[in-house]
Amino acid sequence: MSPVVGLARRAIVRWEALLVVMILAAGVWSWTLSSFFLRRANLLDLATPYIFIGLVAFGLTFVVVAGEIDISVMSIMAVAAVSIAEIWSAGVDVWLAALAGLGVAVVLGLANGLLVGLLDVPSLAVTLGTLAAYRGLAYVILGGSSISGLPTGFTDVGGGYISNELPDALLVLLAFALVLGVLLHATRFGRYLYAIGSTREVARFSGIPVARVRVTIFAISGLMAGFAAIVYLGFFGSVQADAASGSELIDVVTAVVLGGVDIFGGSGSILGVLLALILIAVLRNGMQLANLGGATQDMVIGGLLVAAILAGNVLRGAQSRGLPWTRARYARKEVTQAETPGVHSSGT
Amino acid sequence: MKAPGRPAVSAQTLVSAVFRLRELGIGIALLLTVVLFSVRATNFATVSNWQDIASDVAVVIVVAVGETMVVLTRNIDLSVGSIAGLSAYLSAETLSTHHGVPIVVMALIAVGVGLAAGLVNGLLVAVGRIPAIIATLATLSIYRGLVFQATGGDYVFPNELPQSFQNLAAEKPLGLPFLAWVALGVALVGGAVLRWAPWARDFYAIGSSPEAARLVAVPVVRRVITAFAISGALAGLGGFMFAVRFANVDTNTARGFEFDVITAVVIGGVNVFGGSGTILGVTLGALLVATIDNGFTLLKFSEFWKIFFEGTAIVVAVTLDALLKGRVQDALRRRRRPASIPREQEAPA
Amino acid sequence: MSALVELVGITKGYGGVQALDDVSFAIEAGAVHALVGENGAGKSTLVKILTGVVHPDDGRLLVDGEPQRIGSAHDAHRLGIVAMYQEPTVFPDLTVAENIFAGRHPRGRLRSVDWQAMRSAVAQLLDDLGVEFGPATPMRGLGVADRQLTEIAKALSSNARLLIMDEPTAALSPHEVDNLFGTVRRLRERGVAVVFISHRLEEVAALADTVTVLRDGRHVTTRPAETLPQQEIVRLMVGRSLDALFPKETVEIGEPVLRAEGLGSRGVFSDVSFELRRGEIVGLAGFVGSGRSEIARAIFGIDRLDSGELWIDGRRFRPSSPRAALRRGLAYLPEDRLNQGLVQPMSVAVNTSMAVLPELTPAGFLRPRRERALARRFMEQLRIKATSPAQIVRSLSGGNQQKVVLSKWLAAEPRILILDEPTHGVDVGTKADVHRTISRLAAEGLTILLISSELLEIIAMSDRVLVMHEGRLAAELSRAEATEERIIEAAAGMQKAVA
Amino acid sequence: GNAGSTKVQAGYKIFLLPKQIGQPVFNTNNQGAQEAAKALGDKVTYNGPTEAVGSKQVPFIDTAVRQGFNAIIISADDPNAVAPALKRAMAKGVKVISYDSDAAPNARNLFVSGPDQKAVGFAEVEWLGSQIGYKGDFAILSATATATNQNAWIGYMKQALKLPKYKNMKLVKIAYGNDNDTKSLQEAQGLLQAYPDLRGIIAPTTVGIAAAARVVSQAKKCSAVRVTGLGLPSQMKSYVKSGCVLKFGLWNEKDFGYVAVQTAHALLAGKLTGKPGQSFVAGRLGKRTVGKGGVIIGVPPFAWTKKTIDSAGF
Ligand SMILES: Nc1ncnc2c1ncn2[C@@H]1O[C@H](COP(=O)(O)OP(=O)(O)OP(=O)(O)O)[C@@H](O)[C@H]1O
Ligand SMILES: Nc1ncnc2c1ncn2[C@@H]1O[C@H](COP(=O)(O)OP(=O)(O)OP(=O)(O)O)[C@@H](O)[C@H]1O
Ligand SMILES: [Mg+2]
Ligand SMILES: [Mg+2]
Repeated sequence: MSPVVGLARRAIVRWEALLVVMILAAGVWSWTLSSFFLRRANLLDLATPYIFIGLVAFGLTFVVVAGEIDISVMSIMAVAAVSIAEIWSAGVDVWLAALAGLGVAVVLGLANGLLVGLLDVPSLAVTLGTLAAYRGLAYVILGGSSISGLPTGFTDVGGGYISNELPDALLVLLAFALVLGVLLHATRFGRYLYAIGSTREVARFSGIPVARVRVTIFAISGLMAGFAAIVYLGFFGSVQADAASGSELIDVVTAVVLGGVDIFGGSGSILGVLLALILIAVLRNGMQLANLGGATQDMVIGGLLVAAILAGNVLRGAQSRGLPWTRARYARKEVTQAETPGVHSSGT
Repeated sequence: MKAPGRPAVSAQTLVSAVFRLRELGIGIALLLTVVLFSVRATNFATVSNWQDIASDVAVVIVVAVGETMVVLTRNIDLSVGSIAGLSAYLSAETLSTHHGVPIVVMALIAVGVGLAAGLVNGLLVAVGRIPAIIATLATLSIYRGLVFQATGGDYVFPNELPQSFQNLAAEKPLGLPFLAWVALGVALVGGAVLRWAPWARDFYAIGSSPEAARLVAVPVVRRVITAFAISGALAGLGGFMFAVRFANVDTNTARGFEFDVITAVVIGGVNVFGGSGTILGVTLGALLVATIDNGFTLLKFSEFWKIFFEGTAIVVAVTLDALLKGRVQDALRRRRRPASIPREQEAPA
Repeated sequence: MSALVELVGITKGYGGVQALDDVSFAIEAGAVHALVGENGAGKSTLVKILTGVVHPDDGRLLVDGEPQRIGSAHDAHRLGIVAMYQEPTVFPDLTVAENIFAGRHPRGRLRSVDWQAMRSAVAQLLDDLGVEFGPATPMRGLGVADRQLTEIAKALSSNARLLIMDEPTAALSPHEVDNLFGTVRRLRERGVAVVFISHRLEEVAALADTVTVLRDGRHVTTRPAETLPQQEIVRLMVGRSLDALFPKETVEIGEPVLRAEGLGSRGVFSDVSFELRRGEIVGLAGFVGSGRSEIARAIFGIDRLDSGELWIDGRRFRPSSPRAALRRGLAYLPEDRLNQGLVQPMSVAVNTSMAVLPELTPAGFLRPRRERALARRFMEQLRIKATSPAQIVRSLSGGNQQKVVLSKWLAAEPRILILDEPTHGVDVGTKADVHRTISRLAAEGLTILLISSELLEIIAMSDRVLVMHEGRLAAELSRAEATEERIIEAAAGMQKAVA
Repeated sequence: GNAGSTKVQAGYKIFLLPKQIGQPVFNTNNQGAQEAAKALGDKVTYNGPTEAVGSKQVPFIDTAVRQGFNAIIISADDPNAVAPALKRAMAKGVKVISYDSDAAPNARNLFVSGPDQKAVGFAEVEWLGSQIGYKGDFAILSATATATNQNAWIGYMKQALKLPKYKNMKLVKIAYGNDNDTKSLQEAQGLLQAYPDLRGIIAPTTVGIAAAARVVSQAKKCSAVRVTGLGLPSQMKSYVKSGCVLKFGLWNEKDFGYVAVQTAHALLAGKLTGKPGQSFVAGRLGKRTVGKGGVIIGVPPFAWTKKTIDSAGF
């Protein structure tokens, strides 16, 4: 195998590397579509509308890596946003209100977690229910009305700019990516998630506190939905009970799975999810600048998703183990981390 | 030679009883719901209301039967809503431009369109080895995009469709709405296939352990394609049923419908990791959700609390189901020996 | 007449590892052909090549003298080659009957599944094997041994011309092994070729007509079984002579460490009382399904106890979770390495450190270097054949995987160690290593409860033997009393009095 | 792009942003918009999200600004959610005109409104009242609980009910069909079941009225339960022809888009500044005047019956 081919293969083997290549390609394409694309203001700002999606996706990543799913996240985000706005409009300091909103989000996440972790109800079933129940809660709190006019200091988190072009929200996203990346990839807790997501039985037999961890991940997912609510409030400057009740959930799931997280658990990375988010943002932005129809945009993103993975599969050859989201991937990552493999002597 | 003290028949009957219990949890939840609403909600327990529920749930059941087959193989089809929208439009458009076309032909067109879309899904997943959730997330947008391309923002409105077609939804042979008959037929056939057709039994094997399936020479690729094709075809039929029900098709038809379908499948006890689940369970699941929806509508709650209670009711139902299943599994584990260890006399202390 | 199957120059490498190197030999119809070799010698790889799961890099396969390409499991089936694999590949959601007939259901009217025919065929098969469960039993929840038996039934039910059994007996007790051998002999009489892989050389002697020895992926010899005494096989396998069994050293038995009184779990076991002392190795024998593993699981806090009390060091111990048990110095090596022992897609290092992460990572942050050092230590100690601590356990041979599980629990440095089939699939040489390790640990004061279906192991290693029969302790035998006959008698419920 | 400062008289780039593309109503708006653009020599680009969610309009606003569009015409799905983005646009010199559904008033220059909301609300009550003898229970089938114009109309309907003329009419329920076929149909069915004495349904949304008409016609209750509200003539045609629906309203959606573009052009060309009382000529539709709060009534109300429905053309 020539070194070039070897290098190429290794790059493709890492899903994150493929995502980077795809982002670059998408960037070039966007640039040919519209000359506005490469303007600095555009480049810095193109991810801003998707920051809250990204924060929720980060939280969901923890859940999915551990082999569960939480589709109530957008409803939790709505309840948190609605609570913050409602508490603020009752005269409480907006930051205190935000704290309370985060608390609410964690509690809702915990409720999911307790049903899943302690009573062993399938997480998809639980969160299908709470998806509706929590949305109902948002309506109960705010009804059909809308709250806006939150103080600028607060809305800057999601909608403010540093020196008029660098969005605050982007920094928030990157900061969370860093912190959560460390939590997921470099701590004992993170290791537990991968173990549980790979084989829950083994994790339990190894003395890992499986129930506690499973409860915790839903709390984390709730918490991230809470932070997303703060960014959401900042970016849109207002909230209604139906906030993010459309295809936002699909956007979140897309970011997670396109980021290479195995939907069956046991593998995935925060970096992948971040890159997937950027890829989607670049594509959407480019196509919007070129005034491609909304439906066409959706189709292109879908088609690209399929084409990219197909291409990856072809390049990677016909072994199914090589798929990025199969569990082997977590493992492969470790192989590359390890020092030069020396064959160990067997007992001869 | 028999192992000493083997419990022969009793264990088997117990186990099969336990297997039947699989649908018990959701059945009980449904029963409780019905009783509760019958007591509390105006007009809940009337024939016409049940006819409404039956037509509400019909499309869900038809598409859920196909979805079940896909989920059994440890895959998922998120594109069913878009497939339904596409076939609804293409078939309705055909009928609106050629009034003479028999309605059966229109249904066949819808099924055909769905089948083609499902085949593409199946090929992407089985041959292209794209994880189903990604592949069908993509085709969800692609097929919906095709609806936009096909319609160009156009639509089919009732006045463009023949009267006979418009009346179809209101027909109730033997008191059961036309659409419910379709659903009943599909559910019965689907259930029988999953029980009796060797190739459909393979779905269970594939979902339970894809590697093991490959080792025993189950044609995994072909079966997965088949499951997606069926799901697509039934989603196509679902599209036809949408057209029948609303006599009105536009780009929004069946948007988000995959959500209702997957809800029914999950509540109906199909394991999302594949390998287990029945059409009976899915049908009960769909009925449960529709009943909860309908009952709370009739309860005259404030609109906002209604959404909350509907969701909560689902959580309660699935929790009940899970707790019951837990019990069953524990019983299974202890099934080996009766509570009192036999042959006491042979082992004196 | 040409051989049924002939391998010519079969070669297979995985990255740096040469799993098979130019292997040639022939398999004759109507004979039992034993395949032996150390862990990682390439036996399972050879099986996978014969069944089309793995494709050789080089070499040819002749079936009935004709060259054949076996590209998939399907091709193998067509040629009449059927295997039962070392790691049972079951469908946990299906019944035993469907597991056995998956992919080739008997057909009835309208080509539909003939459930009746299927059930009765399976009932017959299971009866021949003398197992305890019926066709309608769901697969999920069956123990390793029962899974293995199902796998055997599956292999037997096919009309194979070449039947390959990769360590079919590793989890079985003498009772099931006898039944299996009876069945295999009947097949041989019908002219079926059987390839039989086992690390229990006495079984090889009892059953095989021909023996092939592999070493480090190379073919060493293929000879009639009568010309190969066990010591010779061992010598050919490891390249030097070796005592097959490690003699346990005698150690001073100390004070009681764990006391169990009247343990019971409804419908599983009842009235189980025993005591374990410091430095003692206590064997727990019994037939498959007698409840040995269940007792261990209950003590370790995995299953709930319905009755009875436990004391550790005289202090009451209530098993609530594996974590709590670990904190009290208790560790349990489970019998099922596939589902309970190892996270297959993770590395040797990650698996080795799994149970000791809290100690390895006091601040909560992972310490990869420490994990690797730990893994490397055990790789040397147990002679684990892996390229590095970063190798994925799934790609290890069965026996080497077992050693990783062992490492994981030894790393936990427990005071009481429950070993459930610790040498499952481990080769003779390493088995002696494992026994030596266990013995040394006992001498250092570790208390060991040894569950094993291999009587020789129990007898050789135990200071005392407890025998289970249908969920009850049927006998307690001292080292002197513990003979094969007495253990089997007690396990079969024929013992008249409990010692 | 900053075009607000240079007073070119034609060739403006205008972005028309509907709540959702692929919707019959907005497509009709677009037809009128293109007609106006052609007449004025401007270029109107029509694009938007594929689903009606306020937050999904935001990226379209931001990119339109960066592409140098001179004006944005928007039907705001959520008036407040799009406000920050619209304000950003205005800060960059882009003119913002809301039409159909208003954005927050400080986030747009002008609002081209449909018929006066009060008039619409009152008219719908009158249409139903006249069909049921001003007596009996009725329900409203709305879109989403948060939809601004729906809620405004419903507010005025409630106001109208206080008039003595309507004292025997009772609003028993407001149901929300979320502008979704299935949900609207189920809600309409529920209304019939839960309120056996129901005499009428007002659905001020095209999806809702179509669903309600379908339900009553299938239940063969057309005369017992009267359906009215706001609907697309072509969609309602068969119910009107069969006599199931007698009367419902909708203004001329094509003209609506036409006026919106005319307004944007006038604003860009400096003929308008947005002060109340100013007026301009909106092409073939004649004079329009800026009212209080920068609101321009774009199109008059219109009620459709069996007699007029064939002339609708949309
Ligand atoms: N997928 C794989 N990737 C890398 N190495 C592999 C893979 N499969 C097997 N090997 C290596 O090939 C060698 C032979 O393995 P094999 O499973 O055939 O041994 P075995 O003789 O069956 O041993 P055991 O008695 O322990 O089961 C081992 O060193 C193993 O680590
Ligand atoms: N969770 C479970 N559900 C159903 N059956 C179970 C479960 N756990 C164990 N069993 C059954 O109970 C039997 C007795 O279990 P156990 O493994 O303790 O016996 P054993 O004496 O250790 O035999 P073995 O040699 O199989 O380990 C098992 O073989 C298995 O079939
Ligand atoms: Mg092996
Ligand atoms: Mg055991």
